[in-house]
Amino acid sequence: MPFYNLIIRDLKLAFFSSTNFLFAASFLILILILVPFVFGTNVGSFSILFTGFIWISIALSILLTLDRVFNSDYEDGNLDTIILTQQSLELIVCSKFISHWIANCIPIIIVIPIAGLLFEVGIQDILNIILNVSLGSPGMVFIGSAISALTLGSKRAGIYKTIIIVPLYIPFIIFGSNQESGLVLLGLSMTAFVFSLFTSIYSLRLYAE
Amino acid sequence: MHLKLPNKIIDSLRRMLPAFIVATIVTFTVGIYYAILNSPPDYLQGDSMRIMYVHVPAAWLALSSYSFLALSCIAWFIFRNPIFNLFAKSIAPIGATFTLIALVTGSIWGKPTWGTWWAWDARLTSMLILFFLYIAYIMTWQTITNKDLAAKISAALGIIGFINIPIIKFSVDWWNTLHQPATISKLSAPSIHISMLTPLMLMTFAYVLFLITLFLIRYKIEILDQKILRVSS
Amino acid sequence: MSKKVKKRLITILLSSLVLIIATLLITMNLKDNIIYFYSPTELQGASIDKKNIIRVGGLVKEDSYEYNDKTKIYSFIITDNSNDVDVEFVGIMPNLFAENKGVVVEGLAIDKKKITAIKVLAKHDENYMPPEVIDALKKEGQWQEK
Amino acid sequence: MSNKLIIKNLECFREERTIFQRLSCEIESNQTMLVRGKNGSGKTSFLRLVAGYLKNYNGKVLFNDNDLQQNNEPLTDFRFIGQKNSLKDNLTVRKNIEMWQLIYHTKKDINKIVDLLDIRMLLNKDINTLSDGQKKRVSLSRLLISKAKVWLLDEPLVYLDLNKVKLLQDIILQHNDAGGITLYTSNTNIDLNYDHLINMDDYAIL
Repeated sequence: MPFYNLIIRDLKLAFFSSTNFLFAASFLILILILVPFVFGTNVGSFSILFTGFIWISIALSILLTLDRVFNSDYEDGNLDTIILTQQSLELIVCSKFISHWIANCIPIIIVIPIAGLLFEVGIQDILNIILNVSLGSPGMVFIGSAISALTLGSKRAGIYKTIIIVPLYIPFIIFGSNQESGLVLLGLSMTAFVFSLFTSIYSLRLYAE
Repeated sequence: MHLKLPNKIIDSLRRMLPAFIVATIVTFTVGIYYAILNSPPDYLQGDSMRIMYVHVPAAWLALSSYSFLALSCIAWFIFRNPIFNLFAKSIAPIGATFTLIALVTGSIWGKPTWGTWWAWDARLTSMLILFFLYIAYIMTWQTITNKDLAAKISAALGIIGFINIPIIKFSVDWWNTLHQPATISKLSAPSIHISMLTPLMLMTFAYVLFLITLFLIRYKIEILDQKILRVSS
Repeated sequence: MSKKVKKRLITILLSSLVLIIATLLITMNLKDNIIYFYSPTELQGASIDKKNIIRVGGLVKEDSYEYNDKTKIYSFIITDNSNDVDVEFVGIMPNLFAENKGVVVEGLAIDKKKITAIKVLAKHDENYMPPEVIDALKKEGQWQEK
Repeated sequence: MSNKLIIKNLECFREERTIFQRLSCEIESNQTMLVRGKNGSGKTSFLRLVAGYLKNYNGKVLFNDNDLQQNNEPLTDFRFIGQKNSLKDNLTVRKNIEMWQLIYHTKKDINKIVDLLDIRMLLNKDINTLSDGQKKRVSLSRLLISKAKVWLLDEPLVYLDLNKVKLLQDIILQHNDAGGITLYTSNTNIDLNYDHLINMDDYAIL
């Protein structure tokens, strides 16, 4: 299936690039290692902070690698090649969403239990966090990808992306730090999916011109 | 489609630009005289309440500017006439400035009154979102290279952001917020004394004149910008 | 042509279906995240996590404000006229803090009737009056303290 | 296998500006068309329009009697090689070709391709160590990775020296012999053999 091939291609590219799977995971670990030095080791409320750090590292890891979703392929011309081999832009956009999520969020999700145990977070809490992250992070990937599709080819896109994307991430982070709102996150992700899909398709069509 | 009415209004207003500039300066002078020198302090807050004379009109006009921006965007979607984009583009930076004034003065007032510079309650947060909406609108035009796409995206952004306006207005009634409910909209109870209402109204009037003046200047610039673009392309 | 229309129709139907389900999921499971503070009565009904910071707001009950010189603890009662919450606080009180006036405290709940505050914020009301007018109104008995 | 590309009374717009108009032509299997013209006359726009990227046009593009605006399925048989070389700088030539194989969904043996374009000794080099001419040849290898009916080449001769131009000539002849169609733009003095010539200056609106 060409669809899976596109995903595999993106994952390979992600793996070969300097900001690969290890980058995403190391992000979380790095933050968590620095925390005790910042707040001191006797903080009893680490488990509260823990959830927050996970969401922040997810947001950062998505934001910092956004260029890989559409921009790099647009710059070097591969996007033209891909668009011509596939009949529908929907499939291209979906494959981009999926591969970006796998490359940036799965590593963090894998690291969560290990990091959680190091910080003495209860197993029930860890499972809850993993559930929330799995339901919420796709939505964040969708939004980030859609906004970067909008700004293809622009040299000033950096600040713009942050200023648009970060406010849109706030609902995810608010509900993400609340333990029992997995379903709200799922709803948010679904909404984000529909809007991001249409925005991405529309802007790819225009920028292909 | 030719829209004569907006053009006509704008043209006659532009001819009156010098008058607007003079009127703005005069009303501001009178307004500030009343606000600072010729009005009583509050029985509770003392003199720090005078910040209200700057804060409240700025917040009102920040909201009305956004409504104007959103209505222009809607009009653009209906008529597809670029003049509405020029309206929205002209008002956006002004609205952003008023929002910033409201946020900063509110923060300065909040410290002595509430005991904090900032609180993440619904009113303050939604006002901050308004500021971001303005910035996002401005940056959309600057960042998106495809002008056709930029027009559509910014118009969509302007319209979607319109939801925020009633949220700001009624946040103090719908939810528990640290920010107090509106002072002026209540006609029944004696919320504000006439000696304080007069400078507030004067300042509001001055702000409105200021807004119109700025808008006319900005609109002129946008038109020139368009001409330059047309010549250079 | 008909193939295109068909495809478009399916896309619109599918996406609106997804949006409807999403809205349902969000609204059905939305908890009071937008509320800045609880009133004492709302606090009785809320589920509180003792590890998380909460905010409670209301009026400072008359004659409840005390300061202990030795322990440097301020204590007062927040009321909404049907339920009360005890507050203890160490720190700097805002200038406009007063009995019978609005207040919002931020802190950890010990139980549903008692809070250790980390921060006390004075909540201002929407009235603006010169002092003389207040005196006059009070004389005439028209001014009601809430 | 015989193919036919018919272009009828084409009028092309970009951002509300007309680029060219009244362009009609026909091209069949085993034929090559050269698109000439000054800079900015719309050569690239024309190729991109045929490739289906530009959708804002009047007139018709028919491939084997299929209107491409109505039905874009035949477009998967088109290959467009633009001026951007579609190369990932930090990867080797071999890895780049493997990435394209994934995009084109083939597992064809690359040995033959490599020899045809004379890039065998480059296979394990990183792209950012190559010269522009070498990059161009690697970029052209996309034509051979999977079979296509129509080739749309935007300035394929830039950076190529004479004997490499001959290589490309042979490759195009092979493609045309198998029933293929080739359209290419060029602004240089060297030309490949061609059967049809379009001068964009006759249609462009400047």
